[in-house]
Order: sequence, then structure tokens, then C-alpha cells
Amino acid sequence: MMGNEVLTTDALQIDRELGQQLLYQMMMVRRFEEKSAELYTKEKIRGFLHLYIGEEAVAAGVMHYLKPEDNILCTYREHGQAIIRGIDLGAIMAELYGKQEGCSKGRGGSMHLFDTKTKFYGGNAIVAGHLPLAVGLALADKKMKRKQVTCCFFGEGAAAEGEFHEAMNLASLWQVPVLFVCENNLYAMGTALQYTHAVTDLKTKALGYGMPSASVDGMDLTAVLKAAKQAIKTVRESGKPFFLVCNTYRFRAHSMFDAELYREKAEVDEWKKRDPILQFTKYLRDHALLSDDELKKTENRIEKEIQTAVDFAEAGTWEPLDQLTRFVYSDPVKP
Amino acid sequence: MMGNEVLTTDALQIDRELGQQLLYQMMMVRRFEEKSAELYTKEKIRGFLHLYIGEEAVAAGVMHYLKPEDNILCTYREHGQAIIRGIDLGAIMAELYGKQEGCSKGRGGSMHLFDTKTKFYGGNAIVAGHLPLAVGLALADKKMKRKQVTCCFFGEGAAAEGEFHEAMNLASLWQVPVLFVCENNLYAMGTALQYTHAVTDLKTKALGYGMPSASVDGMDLTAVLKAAKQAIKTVRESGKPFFLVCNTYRFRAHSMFDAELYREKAEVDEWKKRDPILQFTKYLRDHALLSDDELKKTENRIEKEIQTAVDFAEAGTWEPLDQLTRFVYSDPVKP
Amino acid sequence: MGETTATMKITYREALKQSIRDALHQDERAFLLGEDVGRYGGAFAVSKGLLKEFGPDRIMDVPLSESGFVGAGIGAAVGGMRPIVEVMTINFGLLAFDQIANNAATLLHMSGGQINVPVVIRMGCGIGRQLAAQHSHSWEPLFAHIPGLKVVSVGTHEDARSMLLAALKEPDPVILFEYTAMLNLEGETSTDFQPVDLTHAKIRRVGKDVSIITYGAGVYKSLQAAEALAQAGIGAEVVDLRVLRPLDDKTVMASVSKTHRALIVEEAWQSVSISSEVSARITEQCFYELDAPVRRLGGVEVPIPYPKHLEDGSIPQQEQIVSATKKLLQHD
Amino acid sequence: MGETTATMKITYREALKQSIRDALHQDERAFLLGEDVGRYGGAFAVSKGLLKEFGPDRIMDVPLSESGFVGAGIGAAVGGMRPIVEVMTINFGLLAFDQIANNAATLLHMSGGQINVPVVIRMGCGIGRQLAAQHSHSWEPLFAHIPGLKVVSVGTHEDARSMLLAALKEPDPVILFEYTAMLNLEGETSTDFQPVDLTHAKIRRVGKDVSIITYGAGVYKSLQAAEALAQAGIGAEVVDLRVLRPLDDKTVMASVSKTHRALIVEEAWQSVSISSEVSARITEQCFYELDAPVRRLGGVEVPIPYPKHLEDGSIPQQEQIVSATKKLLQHD
Ligand SMILES: Cc1ncc(C[n+]2csc(CCOP(=O)(O)OP(=O)(O)O)c2C)c(N)n1
Ligand SMILES: Cc1ncc(C[n+]2csc(CCOP(=O)(O)OP(=O)(O)O)c2C)c(N)n1
Ligand SMILES: [Mg+2]
Ligand SMILES: [Mg+2]
Repeated sequence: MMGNEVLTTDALQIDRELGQQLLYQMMMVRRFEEKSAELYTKEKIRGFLHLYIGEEAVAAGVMHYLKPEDNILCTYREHGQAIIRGIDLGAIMAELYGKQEGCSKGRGGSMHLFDTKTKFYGGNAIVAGHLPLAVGLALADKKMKRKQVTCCFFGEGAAAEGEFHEAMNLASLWQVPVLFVCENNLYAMGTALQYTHAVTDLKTKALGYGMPSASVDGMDLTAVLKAAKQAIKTVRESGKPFFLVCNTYRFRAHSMFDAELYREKAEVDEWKKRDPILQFTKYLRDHALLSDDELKKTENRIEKEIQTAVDFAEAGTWEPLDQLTRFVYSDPVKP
Repeated sequence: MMGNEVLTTDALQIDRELGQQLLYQMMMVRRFEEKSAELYTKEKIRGFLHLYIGEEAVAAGVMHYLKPEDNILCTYREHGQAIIRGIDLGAIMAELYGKQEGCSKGRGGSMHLFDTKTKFYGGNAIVAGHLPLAVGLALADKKMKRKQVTCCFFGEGAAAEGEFHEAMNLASLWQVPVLFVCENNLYAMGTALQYTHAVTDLKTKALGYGMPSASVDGMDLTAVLKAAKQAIKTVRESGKPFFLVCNTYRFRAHSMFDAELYREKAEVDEWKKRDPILQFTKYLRDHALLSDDELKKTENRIEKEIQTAVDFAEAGTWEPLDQLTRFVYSDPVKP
Repeated sequence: MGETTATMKITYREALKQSIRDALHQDERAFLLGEDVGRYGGAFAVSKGLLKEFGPDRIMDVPLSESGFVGAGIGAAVGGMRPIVEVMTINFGLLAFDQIANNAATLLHMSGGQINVPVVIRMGCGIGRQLAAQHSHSWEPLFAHIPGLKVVSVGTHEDARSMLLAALKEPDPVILFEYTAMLNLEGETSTDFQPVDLTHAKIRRVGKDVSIITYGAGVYKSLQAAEALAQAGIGAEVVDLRVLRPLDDKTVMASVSKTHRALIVEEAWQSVSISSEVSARITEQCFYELDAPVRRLGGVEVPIPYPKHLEDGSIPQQEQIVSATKKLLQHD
Repeated sequence: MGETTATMKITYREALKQSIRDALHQDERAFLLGEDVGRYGGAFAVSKGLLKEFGPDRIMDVPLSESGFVGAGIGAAVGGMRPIVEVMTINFGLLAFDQIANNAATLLHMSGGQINVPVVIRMGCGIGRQLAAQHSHSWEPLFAHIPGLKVVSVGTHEDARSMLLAALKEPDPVILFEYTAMLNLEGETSTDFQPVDLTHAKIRRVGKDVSIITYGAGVYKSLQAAEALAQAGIGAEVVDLRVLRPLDDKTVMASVSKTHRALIVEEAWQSVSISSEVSARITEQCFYELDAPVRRLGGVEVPIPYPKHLEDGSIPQQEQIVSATKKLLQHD
């Protein structure tokens, strides 16, 4: 019958269940976003839509080690993190539709997924603007003596902003437990890494802040798991920040408004050979942790769940126009 | 009679004339500022007044290698640079008075000395706000194929601002000839270095930008000269930026509104033993490059020149109130 | 209101300090963070002594990095603390403006009501100390443009003593402007500090002939002008807006409907300012009550010059308030 | 003016692009720098093809660092170049606001007239693409508050084609707002591009009954509303402010003195806005000409929501302009 090999990497033991769960997460993110792109074409989803396709191993690998009480902050390219965090799929899709059943009541859309229940603090669309917030959340945890990690995702483009510098320095000075995860997908919109940073080995940046750092192949889930385990352990135990660079690639355009003039198709194709889902599927198969049948089942399950989410979003309702000015100020507290 | 020893350091040959000229510059800065403090007490000078006393070797040493066509940008603590650059002493003092004969027509005051004739671009009072300007000036030079260096002074406190990060990265990416001079006087107002930066060896910061760097004892003029010569040579020849950290100390309060609660008098006294003027005077004497008589003459000359400057400022005139809205927009160009 | 209460003399600085002290005593989640608030004692000595009293966890010195530490304050508020962030002066506030406008002011909305941001951001503000163009800004209008923020202005000793405490009770971000030129000013306040509310403008002086509407450093100046006007037999009502966003239209319109004339006084540059907004609202809401066109007396539109006579000339002074008011009354 | 000139159809995007091309051809000191202006072709394809035509020294991609590269643009202007700095959208403009307000706007003044800052800073602006709270700002009022800046708004194809060229001739910093929601819009312009001036508002449509005063994305909307009003027999004059700082009072007052009624339309949040200022000035300068109170129709004061119906509801639409105008006329 099926192999039940248990793989011990430095990071963790990947048994059948865990392996398939991680694969499921990555596939779900992939399929959800493919579906979203389709729905965008159908004008069900509007505004900006930034896909994570190709980068799934980063979120899956890093977030595996986060606990429910840990804080998460992301960029506008955050569907992957939102799904893996376990925000209700229907609520995410409804948010992309702008329905009031969405996780941000439809007010935010794709770039602003929020869910305080799972400590998911956006969905932030000012590049690097959430880094100082992450430091502040961690500071609050430290002050309140909550042993939590704040995990903050951002792109390599963000690392050129002044906020990166200020946030890194503050986190290190204050010794607060933030994991800074730089998703280096080599491009900031159409600006390649070498035009954004004078130093392209990004972990070098941490030296100026006396912060421990590591960089890892972000296309390889097992490598991300290994690095993330170590990084999160360090943060959790020391209460201090860590800078983790995940080298990855986005297979799709920056957003739905992108003619991709700035890179060659051949380059994209080259990277697609390193597709994290293909790689991890092969890994599981090679170690007899995944059968064709199981894969098929996972695929089917994902299709169904996505369909349910889409149905939920379709059935969702528009917030009445007369509620337009809600959420500007808090409702007065009843004494 | 007098020795005529010529000293060859790695940096330069200090002969009698040069040695005394450098000493004169530092003493002039010192005396000018002491006088300014006195005039502040007399309410002749108002607003903020930031003294450079203790840090004179930094400006004297670095600026020795600048050419007339090089650009200079400073902070609000810029009397030293302005004097050494050769802005008319009377015009500087008149500016401190706010008279229209001042180098900024009295509009700027102590924090905003400007003189385009000597390519002196302020006197900038938003901490780190002039760093991007410096990069831009250097970019213009590069584009116009002018072989000039832009020398930008700022404090170690400024290096925590996002603008520092952005300017360093841009300068390095664009390969523009900026010398970044960090005047590390250990305090940003009352906040000591270790509360401002997670990494206190400031030249480490340059690593994240792939920029060459050096740090030097900023109390020792000969050391500054040596480091500056090398740094400016590098910038001038390569057309690329350099990060020079000068470790120094301010003997006086941050500004005239400072009770100095944040440091011990003993610490200040300790540093005063390393007074750059005392050190360099001793150096010249030890090498028989300065006689008592010459020193006395220099002192007298300085007294006189300062008195002339004060007289000029006193005799200066107030800009009529009906001209208040000048300099908001340029006067229309006559066709 | 009618009752006599004991009063005491206190400087504006001391009133501010005592309000911070009270805040830190009342709520253990409250802490102060900003440049030089601790070891230096505050750039203007407002927080002098507090580091010793409360320790470095509650009086936090921060590096020069306005966007970073204001953003961290916002994050800490989201995380359940009650940060009092001090931006040394409003002149450096633009460096943090993105954090304030794009994060503090929008998180509640973008999250569909999930996230409150109970942060208070204090900024020293205004002109009057010969600090020249980069250090003399009156940028209240910029912040008052942003929905999601409550923007308040501390124009009196009473408010200096109590406004912060009220601000800390708000579930939403409050920008609190203090006036550095007033720090040494002594004033009379009640010894029994009444909680102030953060929704209402306040009539600082009752009058029947004209409404002088103002805020911040304009309040005492306008009160002095009103004294002078009283000598000339003119009853000027002085309205201290206090809350610059959202504006308390009711109090303003009630006053103007009574006096039928309005002069709006502010130190900020006049174009696109609080006085523009108030003027427009009066036109919209009580045009037919007006016996004369609404007049504004705002800052001269020039980067502030260093010399005293030019600096003084850049903002409305008492004499100008008096003469503008008189002119307004000649409109009958 | 009476003469017939040949016209052509052009999109707003293409008009902007051609103006940049012309600028780069006309002045070798001019160069464009901004995020993704080169290899990406411009976030909204405005500069597509220009990298190829002009090379990377004149079409410079920059890292995400708004304060840094805007400041560098200011510095390069001081150094004798004529930088056209693109801040991708105004939403990121606050990150550069300190550089703009404290450096670009003050250097001339602080230096006593020694330093000119001939920089042009272009910002994509406005709402209308469902980009939600952090990406839909109409922050023209914030910049219009700052003396030392010229602030202009590109409301028509004609201005899209020519305003940049005029801006580059200015010795002082110009902030130039373009409207991303209009990029695909086709319009008619003269083939013979007349230099535009940067001092005057422009009457886009003559009318005698009411003045609709607007700018930016409000211009075409107001013109459409005016068409609709014409059907109802109402002659609306449409005034495009164009220059938001310094405002051209003369053109505005002439129009209002003629029509005796004014509606001010803008998409920016209404409080402390351009419309507040215009309203206040009308009150000050032609109160006695008014047959009805000045009315404003500005943006609803809410961070912009993502869903289309709520987004549309956040700004004045044509129907509202029509109905507000009619209401204004019932005031006789
Ligand atoms: C402050 C700011 N500037 C510019 C933008 C426009 N923009 C959105 S995403 C992006 C590129 C960001 O690149 P990176 O940080 O590498 O993240 P990625 O999109 O590659 O995941 C840019 C320029 C923005 N949203 N915020
Ligand atoms: C952006 C900004 N924040 C705060 C201030 C107030 N301030 C003026 S000088 C100063 C300290 C600067 O320290 P440093 O850069 O080390 O220079 P130093 O004064 O020691 O020469 C501070 C906080 C300012 N002027 N600008
Ligand atoms: Mg990227
Ligand atoms: Mg210092």
C-alpha cells in the first residue's frame, strides 16, 4: 500500500498528513488565484488584483510555524497568506467581489483583507507602510507580556523605502519579536532588483541593524520550512527580530494592468521549472507520501471549496449606499 | 629661529602656512560661535542657535580637500562649514541677526545659511532632509558632466531617518559623487547613540548599500585630513559615493534650549581633553610650526575680524515689512 | 457654570505635563513615546521628570524616524495599548503623514470596522519663536482634511490640562495640537479638572455684536482683542473651535445667527485652511443671518521668515483682529 | 478664439505622453524620473516607449523611495537640470510631502532669493478605478495649502497636451495633477498646440445663470451637467480653475458677478478643500453680487470604499451637479 515514510529534515518531520496539508494549501492558493483572475476577466472582481502565483511556498513554509496568537501583516499581494491563515474562503472571495459578507465587509477588496479573529492585519497597499505597524504590534505584545511573534511580509521593492530602514532599526533597538519576511521576487512592478538596490544580496541589509538574517530558496517548500523554523524559533525564544529573505518569483504579471515589458518570457519559463507546487509534489511522490489518487482527491476538494466560495460571494449582498459613511469613526460606545 | 619642518602624513604635507591656516579656521569657528552665544544672551540673535564647538576638526579637515566648484550641504549646525567655506563673515553674522545684509538676506537665520557663490546649499533644519538634495545635486553634476563632488554633512541622529536609507541607496545605485559625512557627536539632542542605532559602529551602515566607508577620530585634525583626502579622492576619481564617519563630540548644549540632563559633566570634561584645537595647536608646536607670537597674532586677527563682522551686523538694516511676501515665488522673468 | 470653583495659576507647559502624568496614572496601557521625551526632558521640557517617575518603558525615547515611530504607535494602539505619540513639532509631522492618513485614518474603514486605532498623536505647533521657514508651521489644516482622524487644538490652559485625557478615551486616532509659543504662559484653571468633551466648540466669551471664531494660539489673542473691542463698546463673542475635525457646526452657527457677523482668525496660511472651511459652512448654513460678508484673518502666505518683525507680520496680531472686527461692523 | 483650427482626437494618456516627449525634445536638461517610468512603461502606460526613444539617462526608473527620489529631483533642479518627477500616484505623495513642503517650497525663501527650484512633480490623482482607501486619494487641497508651490490640475485634453510644457518654463516648483481615471478618455484638441498659461482659470463653457466652478476630473463632469442643464433651459458657465495655487480670483469673481450664483464641484473630501477656499473668497470678494448662498459639492468624507456603487457614491456625479444647480436656482 501507500508508503508511510516520515521525513526528517532539519526543520521538521514531514509525514503523509502534513505533507499533503502543505501541498493542499499551496494548491488552494494557486487555484483560488487562477479562479480570481478568471473572475477578474468577467469583471466580477475589480480594482487591483495582485497574484501570488509562483510564490506559494513562501507563505506556506513560513506560516506553518506561526501560532494562532501570532500577528500577521501582508502587502496587497496577500491572498496566499489569508487563505493559509484560515480566513474563511467564502469571506475572502466575497471581499474580492466587494460584498458585505467579505472579510472586510467589502470595503477593502483584494488589497485589504483583514480578519482580527485570526490576527490578520491586512492587506496593506502603501508599500512598506505596514512595517512600522508590525513593530508597534510587537511592541504592544512585549509590553503586555504576551509571548507572540509578529510576522510581516513585504517585497524586495519595499526594502528600498525609508520605512524599512526605520522599522528594522526600531525593532532591533527595542528588541521586539518581529519576523521580517522579504519576499524577493526579483521585481518591484517592472523594476528589477538591480535597479532597486545597490546591494542585491538582501540579507546584507540586516547588518546595519545588528539583526540576525538568513536567505533561502523560496521556491523550495522544504527549504523555506527549514529556514522559517529556525527564524521563528529565534524570534520566539529571544523576543528579538529576524530578517528572512525568501528568494522567489512571480509567474504572473504584477497586477492585472501589466504588459510585462520588463522581462523575457524565457526567464519566466525558466523559473516555472522551479514551480514550488511541482517541486513539492515531486518531493512527496518521491518519498511515497502522495498517491495519484490522493492528489486527485485534493484537487477535487479544492475545486469544490472554491466553487462554494464563489457561490457564497455571488450570493453576497451589496452594502446599502446609505451606509456609505460607516467605519469612518467608531460607533459611539454605549455606556 | 622658527622651525620650518614640513610634516608628511599619509594625507598631506602640513607646512607652516597650511598648519596655521587650518588652526586659524578652527579657532575662527570657535571664537565666532562663542561670540554668537554671547550675542544670543544679549538677544541680538534669536531662534535656534546650534553650536559646533568641539567638532571643528571635522569641517576643517574634510573641507580642506573640497574645490570651489564642489557643492556643500549642511545641517542647522553649520556655522563652521559656512565660515571655512569662506562666506563673508559679516554676512554670516548679519544673517544670525536677521538683517537683510545677511547671506540669506536675513530670511533664514542661523539654521539657514545659504550662499550660491560658494556653492553652499544650507543650512537645512529638517533632520536628514538635505540628503536627497545632495544626491540630486550630484546627479545634476553627473548629467552635466561636471566633475564635482557634493559633500553632505549630517549628524548620527539623521542616519536613523528613512531619508538616510533612501539617499544612500540612490547615490550608490546611480553612482553619483557624494561624500556623506556623518558627524557622530554621540547625541541627537538628548538621545545617545545607543538609543538611536541598533548598531553603533556607524560605518557598518554602508554595507547595505555597497558603499565604501571609513570612520575616523573626528577630534584629531590630522586624522580627519588623512581620511578625508582618501575619501574625496575616491569620490572624485570614481564618481561614486563614499560614507565617512567622523567621531566627535559637541562641548556645548544641543541648542540654547538644553539643560543637558542627558549627560554627565564628567563625560564632557573628558572629551574636552581631546579638544581639536588644543590637540592641533600642540601638534604644530611640537613640530615647531607655530610660535607663541604667531598664535597671539592669529588670535588678535580673529578678534578683529569677528568684531568687524559684528559691527557689520549691527549696522545692518531690517528688511521693510512691506516686502514680507518676497521670495515666495521668483520675480517674473523679464522677457 | 455659575458655581464658584477654586482656581489655580499654572503654565501651559505644566498643564500639559500634568495631563500626561494623569494619563499614565489612570491607564496602565498608556505610554509616551517620542524624540527626546525622556532623557532630554522633552524638547520643550513638557515631559521633564516623567522618565524618572514612570521609567523608560512608559517614557520611551525614540530615534529620529517619524514615520517609523508614529507607525509603531499606531501598531501598538491596534495591539491594545494606548500610546501617546509625541511628534516633537508639527514641522516634522509630514514625515509621518503617510502613516497617519493612510494607516491610522483608514484601518477602521478598510477592515470593515474590525480595527480600532486608539492612538493619540501630540504635536507641538505654530509660530512665534523665530524658528524660520522649516520650523514654524501651522499645519492644522492639512490634518483636518483627513476623515477618520479627530483633530483637536489646545487653545487654553483648561484644554491643556484636560484634552489629552479625553483624547485617550477615544476609540479613534486623535491628533492633538499644542502651541509651543504658549508654553511659558501662565493661566488660571479650575483646580477641579472637569473632563472636557471632544465634540464641541466652546464659547470663551459671550458677545452680541460679532463672532470671532478661532482656535489654538488664536484664542487668547482673540480674547484680548475682544477686551479691547469691549472698551470701544463692541461685544465680541469668541468661539474656540477646539475640535477642527469633525467641526461643531452647531455652536458656530448658533453664535453667528446671534451676532450676524463673523470674523475667523487663524495663524495657518489662509488658503485652504480651517477658516476657509468655516467660512464656507457659514455661507451654506446661515447665509441669510449674515449682516456682512464673513471675513477671514489668516496667516500671510509666505514661508515664515526669521526676523521678528517679519515673523510677527506673518500672522494676525491683536490690533489686526481689532481693526478687522471694527471694519466688519461698519458693513451695516 | 473665433478662428477655426484643425482638431484631432487623442486620449488623455496620449496627450500626456506627447507633452513629455515634447518636453524632452525641447530642453536637453529635462529628464523624467519615477517608479516604473522606463522598463515597465509607466504604471499607467503614460511613458510607454519613451525609454526606447530617449534612453535610460533621460527616462530613469527609480526604486521605491518617494522621499528620496523626489528630493533628488529637487536637488537636480537646484543643480540646473529640469527634472520631471513622477510620483506614480498622489497616494504615495505624502511620503514625499516633507521634501516638497519643506525643501521645494522654501529654498527660494530661506536663501533670500538665491535658489530657484524649477522642478515639475507630476502625480496621478483621483478616484474611479475601485482601488479602495489607500489608492483613491484626491489630495490636491493638501498641496494647494503650501505657499511657494504652484499647483496645477489637468482637467482637459488641451491641458494634458500643454500644461507640462508650461510648467517646465516656471522657475519655481510646480505640482501637476493628472487624473488616472481619465487616461483612456478620448477628446478633441487643436492640432496646433497653443502654449497654455499657468496663471489663469479658464471658462470652459459660457453661461449666464450660474457658475459651476471646478477642476480636474470635475471639469468634463460639470460640462456634461451643463449640457443637461441647457436642455432644461439653464445656462451654466463652467469655470475650470486649472491653477489651484495661486488661485485666479479675477476669472472666478468675474463669472460669479455675472451669474450671481456659484456651485463649486470637486472630488476631494469637502472639508478644508479647494471648494472651501473658493467659497470663502467669493464671500469676501463678491458677497453683494450673490443671489443665493454659494454651494459646494465635494467628496463624501469617507476613506474611499472598494465597491463600485460606494465608490461612485463618494464623489459628486453628474446628476448631483444637475440637481444641486437647479436647487441653487430655486433660491430666488
Ligand atoms: C509607497 C508606494 N509607492 C508605490 C506604490 C505602487 N506599487 C505598488 S506595488 C509596487 C511594487 C512593489 O514591489 P515589491 O515590494 O517588490 O513587492 P511585489 O509587488 O513584487 O510583491 C509599486 C511600485 C505603492 N503601492 N506604494
Ligand atoms: C525630521 C526632524 N525631526 C526632529 C527634529 C528636531 N531635531 C533637531 S536637531 C535634532 C537632533 C539631531 O541629531 P544629529 O543628527 O545627531 O545632529 P546633531 O544635532 O547632533 O549635530 C532633532 C531631534 C528635526 N529638526 N527634524
Ligand atoms: Mg518584488
Ligand atoms: Mg549628533
